[in-house]
Amino acid sequence: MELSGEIGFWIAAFFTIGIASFLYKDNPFYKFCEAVFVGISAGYWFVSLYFQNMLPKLFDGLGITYMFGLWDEKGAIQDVLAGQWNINILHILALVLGIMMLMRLIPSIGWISRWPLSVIVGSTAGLWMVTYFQSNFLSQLRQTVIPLFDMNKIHGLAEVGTNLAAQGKLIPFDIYFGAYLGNIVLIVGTLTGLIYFYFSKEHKGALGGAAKVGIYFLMITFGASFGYTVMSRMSLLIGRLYFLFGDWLGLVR
Amino acid sequence: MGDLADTFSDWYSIISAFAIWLGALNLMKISIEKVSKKQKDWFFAIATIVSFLLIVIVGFFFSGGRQFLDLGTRFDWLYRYIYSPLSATMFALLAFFVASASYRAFRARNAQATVLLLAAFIVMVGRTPFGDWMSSMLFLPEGWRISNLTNVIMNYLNVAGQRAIMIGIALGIVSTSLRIILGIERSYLGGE
Amino acid sequence: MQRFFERLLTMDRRIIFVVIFLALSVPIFLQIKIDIQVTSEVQILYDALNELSRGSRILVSCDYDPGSEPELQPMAESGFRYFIENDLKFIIIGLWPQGPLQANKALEMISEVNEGFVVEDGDTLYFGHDLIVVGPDTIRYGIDFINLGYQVGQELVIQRMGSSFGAAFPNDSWYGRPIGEFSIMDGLNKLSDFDFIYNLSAGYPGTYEWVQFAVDRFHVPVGAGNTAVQAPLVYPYLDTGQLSGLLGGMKGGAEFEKLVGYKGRATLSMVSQTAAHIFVILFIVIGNIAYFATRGKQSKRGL
Amino acid sequence: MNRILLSISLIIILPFVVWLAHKGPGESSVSYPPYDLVVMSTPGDSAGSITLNWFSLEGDDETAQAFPEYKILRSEAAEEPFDEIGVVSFDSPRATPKTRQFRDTTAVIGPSYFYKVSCQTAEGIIESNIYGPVQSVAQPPGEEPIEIKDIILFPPTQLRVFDTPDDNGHSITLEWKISPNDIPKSLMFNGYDIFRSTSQDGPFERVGETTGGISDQERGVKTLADGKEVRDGTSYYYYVEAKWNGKTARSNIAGPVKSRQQWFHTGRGVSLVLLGILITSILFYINYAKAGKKLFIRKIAGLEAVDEAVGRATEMGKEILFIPGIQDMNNMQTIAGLTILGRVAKMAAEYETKLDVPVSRSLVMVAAREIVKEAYLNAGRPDFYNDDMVYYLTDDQFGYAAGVDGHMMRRKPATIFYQGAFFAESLILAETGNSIGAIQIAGTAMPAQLPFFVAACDYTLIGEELFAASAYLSKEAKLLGSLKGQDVGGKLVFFSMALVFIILATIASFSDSGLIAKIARIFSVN
Repeated sequence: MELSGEIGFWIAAFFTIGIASFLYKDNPFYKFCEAVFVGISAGYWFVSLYFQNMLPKLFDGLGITYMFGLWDEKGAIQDVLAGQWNINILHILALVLGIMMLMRLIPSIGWISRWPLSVIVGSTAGLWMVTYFQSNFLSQLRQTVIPLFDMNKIHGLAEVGTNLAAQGKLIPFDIYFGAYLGNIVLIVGTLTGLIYFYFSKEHKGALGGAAKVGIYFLMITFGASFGYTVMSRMSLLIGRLYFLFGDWLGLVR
Repeated sequence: MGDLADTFSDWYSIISAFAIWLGALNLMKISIEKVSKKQKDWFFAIATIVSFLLIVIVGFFFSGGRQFLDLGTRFDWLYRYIYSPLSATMFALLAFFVASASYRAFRARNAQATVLLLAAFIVMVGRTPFGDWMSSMLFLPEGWRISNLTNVIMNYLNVAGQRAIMIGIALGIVSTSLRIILGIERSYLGGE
Repeated sequence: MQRFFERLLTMDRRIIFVVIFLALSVPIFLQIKIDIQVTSEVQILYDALNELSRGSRILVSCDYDPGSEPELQPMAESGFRYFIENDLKFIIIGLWPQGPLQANKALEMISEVNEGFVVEDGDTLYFGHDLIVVGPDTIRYGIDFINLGYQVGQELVIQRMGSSFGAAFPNDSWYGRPIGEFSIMDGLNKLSDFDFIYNLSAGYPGTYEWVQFAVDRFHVPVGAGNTAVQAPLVYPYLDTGQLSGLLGGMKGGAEFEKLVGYKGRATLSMVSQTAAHIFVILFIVIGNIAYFATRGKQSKRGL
Repeated sequence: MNRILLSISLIIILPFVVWLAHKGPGESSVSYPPYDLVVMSTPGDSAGSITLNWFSLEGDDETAQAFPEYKILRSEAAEEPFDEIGVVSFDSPRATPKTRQFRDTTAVIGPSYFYKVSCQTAEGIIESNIYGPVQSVAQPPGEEPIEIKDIILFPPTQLRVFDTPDDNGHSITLEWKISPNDIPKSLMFNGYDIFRSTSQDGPFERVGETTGGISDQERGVKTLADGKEVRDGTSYYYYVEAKWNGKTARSNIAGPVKSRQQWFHTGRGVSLVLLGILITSILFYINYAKAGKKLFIRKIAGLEAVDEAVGRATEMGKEILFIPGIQDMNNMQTIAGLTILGRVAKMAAEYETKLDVPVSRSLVMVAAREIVKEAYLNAGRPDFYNDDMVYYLTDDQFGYAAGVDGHMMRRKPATIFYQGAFFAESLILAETGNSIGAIQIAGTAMPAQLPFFVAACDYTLIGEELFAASAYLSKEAKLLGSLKGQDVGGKLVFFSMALVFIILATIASFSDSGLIAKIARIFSVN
C-alpha cells in the first residue's frame, strides 16, 4: 500500500466517524467535519462547474479557447465568421446574462441580476409545462385506459395452473390478483387519488367518499415505498461499516 | 423544441457557472466575518475557508486542468479520501434515520395511519427471509406467502397511488408555469 | 407497567441507533451462520458452471458502477474465486464505464499476493497485480484472465462481438496491447467461441440485452447477477430457459457464496441486513404495543 | 341542471375531439404478400443461376404432410402467363427453419424474369408476390460451389427513407423489410450496416450499424434513425447491408431525402388539444375569479398550519428555518418553493420573527434574497431585512444536509419548512428537525421522498399541493381561479376521458384485443 493511500484511509476514517458522531449529539468533532464538508464540497462544485460547464460550453463552444490555441476544435465564432450557422453562437447571450448575474456584487446595480433570473425562470416554466403535461399527464392517461379485466391474463391462468398443478403447486396469489383485480385496482386507485387532489369542491358526499378512498391509496403508496427502501438504506451503512472494520482497521476481510 | 430546450439548458449551465461565484464568495464572506468577529464556533469557519481554498487551488492548478477528475490526480485524492467518505457517511446515516422514523411514525393512530403502517410492514416483512419464515410458521402454501402479498401491494396499489400523484404534479406544474408566464405569479421575483 | 410503556413511547432515538448499529456490525464480526436456503435460480447457475470443463473460457461482463457495489461486488468476488479454483479462464469486459474497474477491485480483494509479472518473451510488464493467488491456485494476467475494459455502444457491442471479437475489443485495458498478444485470446474470434457468459448487471445495458443478443442469437449460455431492484425484470427468462441462472440482490449473492463455499461479504451482510430489518420491524411492533397500552389508559382517564 | 348537461356533453364530445385530433402512424409502404418472395442472381455462381427465397407457409415444417409442394412460376413479363419451372416439396432440405430457397438454373443471360411461387393448400391456392425483373448475371466465382443447403445471405428490401417526423431536424429515418435471413434466434445473421452518401452514385460511407430483428412489430419493419452529423437541407442517399460471416448483401438505394426541423409535432395533436383545454380552462377561471365571482377552495391542512407554525416560532422567540430544496432555478419545484417562501417571509416580517434560509444553489440564493426583501418591504418592515438571512452553503447534496443539520442542532428553530425538490437528504433533514421538536411542514413533488416527509413531518404538501400553496396562501382571486381551472380542465377531463375509454377498452377486451392497443396509442406522446 502506498503511503498516500494509507494516510488516506486514516483521513477517511476520521471523517467517517466524525460525521457519524452527530448521531450521539452535536459536538466539536462533528462541527469540524461539517465545516470541512461544506468547504470541500463547495470547492468541488466550484471547480467542477468551471471545467464541466463554463469551459466546454462557453469557451470551447464559442471558440474562445481555440482562438488562444488552448483547444483544437473550432467553435461557433469561427463557424459564423466562415459563414456557417452554429447555434452555439447564442451562448454569447448566456455570457452576457452570466455577467449580468455577477452585477449582484455591486449593490447599486444588483437589480440587473433579475434579468438572467427571469430568463431562467421563464424558459423553465415554458419547457416544463409541455414536457410534464406529456410525460406525467398523457402517459399516465394512456396507462389508465385499460380494460377492467385483463382477458389475456385470465385466459393464461388455466395454462399456468395446469403447469403448476403438475408440480403440486398453487397458482401464486399475485398472479390471480393481477388477472382479476389488477386493472380495477389500478383504475380505482388512480381516479380516487385524483379526486383527493380536487381543490375546488368540498370533499363531502360521494366526492368525499371517493377522496377518502384516494387518501387510503396514497397512504398505501407511501407505506409501501418506505418499506421497500429500508433494505437498500441498510446496505449503504453496511458498506461504510466494511470500510471502517475492513479497509481501515483490517479486522474483517 | 429540442434544440431550443438544449440551448436554454446550456444557457442555464453557463449562468449557473457564473453564479456559483456569488455563492462561493458569500460562503467565504460569512466565514471570514465569523472569524474576524470571533463569533461562536469561529474556529470551525477557518476549517471551511481552508478546505474550500485547498480543493479550489488544487483543482485549478495542480490536477492537470481538464483532466482534474482522472484517477490519480491530487484532486482525485481529495475527492476519494475526504469528499467521498464524508458524503457516503452522511448518506449512510439514513439507515439510522429510517429506523427511528419508522419507530415513531408507524403507529396505528387512526385509520389512515394504520393503512400506512400495514403497507410498510407487509412490504418490509415480505422482502426478508424473516417473511418466508413467518409464512412457513403460518403454514401458508407456496405462492400464497407474504412475499406474494408484497408483490400485489407494490405492483398494483402502490402504482395506482403513484399515478394519481404524478398526474396531480403535471397539473400543478402546468398551472404554475402558466401563472408565471402570464405574470400573475410574481412572488418568485419578489414582486406581488 | 404503564410508566414503562409511556417511557417506551418517548424513547430516546439513540437507543434505536445503537440497536441498528449493533444489528449491522455484530454479524460482521461474529460471522454468524444462518442457514441460507439455496433457491433454484442460484442452483441453476452453479450447475451450469459446474458442467464446464477445465480450461473453458468465460466472458465476464461487469455492467454496474460503485452505486451497486454492496450488492454486486460480492457476486464478482465469489464468481472469480470459483473460476480460479476450477481452472476456468475468464475475460473481463464492461458495457458500463466503471464495470471493469469494479472487476479489478474484486480481483484485488480476493488476491493474496501481488507481484510483478514477466511475459514469456522476456518483455517486462510491471503492474503490481499481475499474479493473483487464491489459496493453492495462481493465475496470470493474459494467460488465465484478462481485462479488456469498457466499450461504448451498449447492445451493439454484443452484436459486434458476434461477428468479430477483436473488432469490439481490440486492446486490453491494463496495458493497451492488442489482444492477439495474450495467449488467453487464442482461438477466441467471436462470441460463440465462449463457453459461458457471467453477467453482473445493475440496469441498461445489462442482462436483458445479453439474453436478447448473446443467448438468442449466438447461443452462448448466460448466467447473471442482478441488483434486487433489477432482478424481477429478468425473472421471466429463467422460466423460458434463456437465462442459465440468476443471482438476485444480496440474498442471491449469499446463496451463491454458500455453493461456492466461500463466506464473503454477501453472506455476512445478509445476516446484518436481515437482523437490522427484523429490528426495524420489531421496533414498529413494540411502538404499537406501547401506543395501545397507553392509549387505553388515557381514554379511561378521559371518562 | 345546466352544469350536469355541460358535464355530460363534455364527456361525450371530448373523446371524439381527441379521436379526431389523433393522427395515426403513417401508412406503411411495405407490402406483405404471404410468402415475401425475394429473388436475386446467385452470388458466387459464374453459371448465372438465379436464386429465389421465400418464407415458408404455415404448416410447412417437420410435421408437414398435408401440402405437398411449392410451384415455382416464371415469366418474362410481369403479366401472365407464368410457366412452372420447378417444384419444391415440403420434405426437401430447407435453408433456414423459416425460409425456402429455389435455384433456377434454366435462366439464361439476357432476358429479364419475373417470378412467383404458389401452393395448393386446403384453403385454396396461395400465391406469393411477383418479384422482378431479375436478370441472370454471371457472378464472379466463389471459393466453393454453392449448394442448395448453403445459405445465401439475402438483402433487406423495400428500403424507404424519410425525414424523421416531429423532431428538430438532423435526423433521417430508415425503414426496411428485414432480410429473410434475419430470423429470431438465428446464428446465421450479424445485423445491418447503414451506408450513406450525398450522391446516388456514391461514394457511400458507413454511418451506423444495428442489430437484426423487427423493430416495429405491427408493420413488420425495421426502423432506424440516422442522426450522425446529418445536415438539414442536404440530400442524402442510403442503402442498408445485411451481414453474416463476412458476407454482405445490400438493399436498394433509397433517396434523395433531406432532414428538416418540424416546429409542430403532428403526432402530438391529442396532446395539443388536451393541453389547450387545460390552458383555456385555467385562463377562463382566472378571468372568472377576477370578475369577482366567488370560488370555493377546500381546506389544505398543511397550509392551514402555516399561520400556526409561524405564530409558534414568534411565541417561542425562535427562528423559522426555510429550506427551498436542493435543486436550482431550472426546476419548477424550486420556483414553487420560493413562491411559498415569499408568503412565509411576509408573515415572518409581520410577526417580527427571525427567518433563516440556507440554500444549496447560488441562483436560488439570489432569487430568495429578492423574494424575502420584497416580502419585508410589502409588510412594511424593510428595516428588518438583511441579506444574511439567505445564505449559500454548498451545491453538494450531502454537504448541504450536513450544514443544515448542524445549524438545526445549534439554533433549534421552532418551525421548519421544506418546500421544493428533495432527494435522499429529505429524511436526514426531517429526522434531525423532528429530534429538536420543531413543527415541520414539508412539500415536494418528488414521489420517492414523500413517504419520508409524511413519516417525519407534521404536515406534508403532496405533489400538486406544493404548486397550489402559493395561490392558497395568497388568497388572491386570480391565483385561486387557476386552481379551479386545473381542476376542471385537468382532473375532470382526465376523469371523463378515462371513463369513456376504459368502457370502450373493456368492451373491446371481450372481442378484439387489437382495438385496445389502438385506443391506448391515442395518448402516446411520440
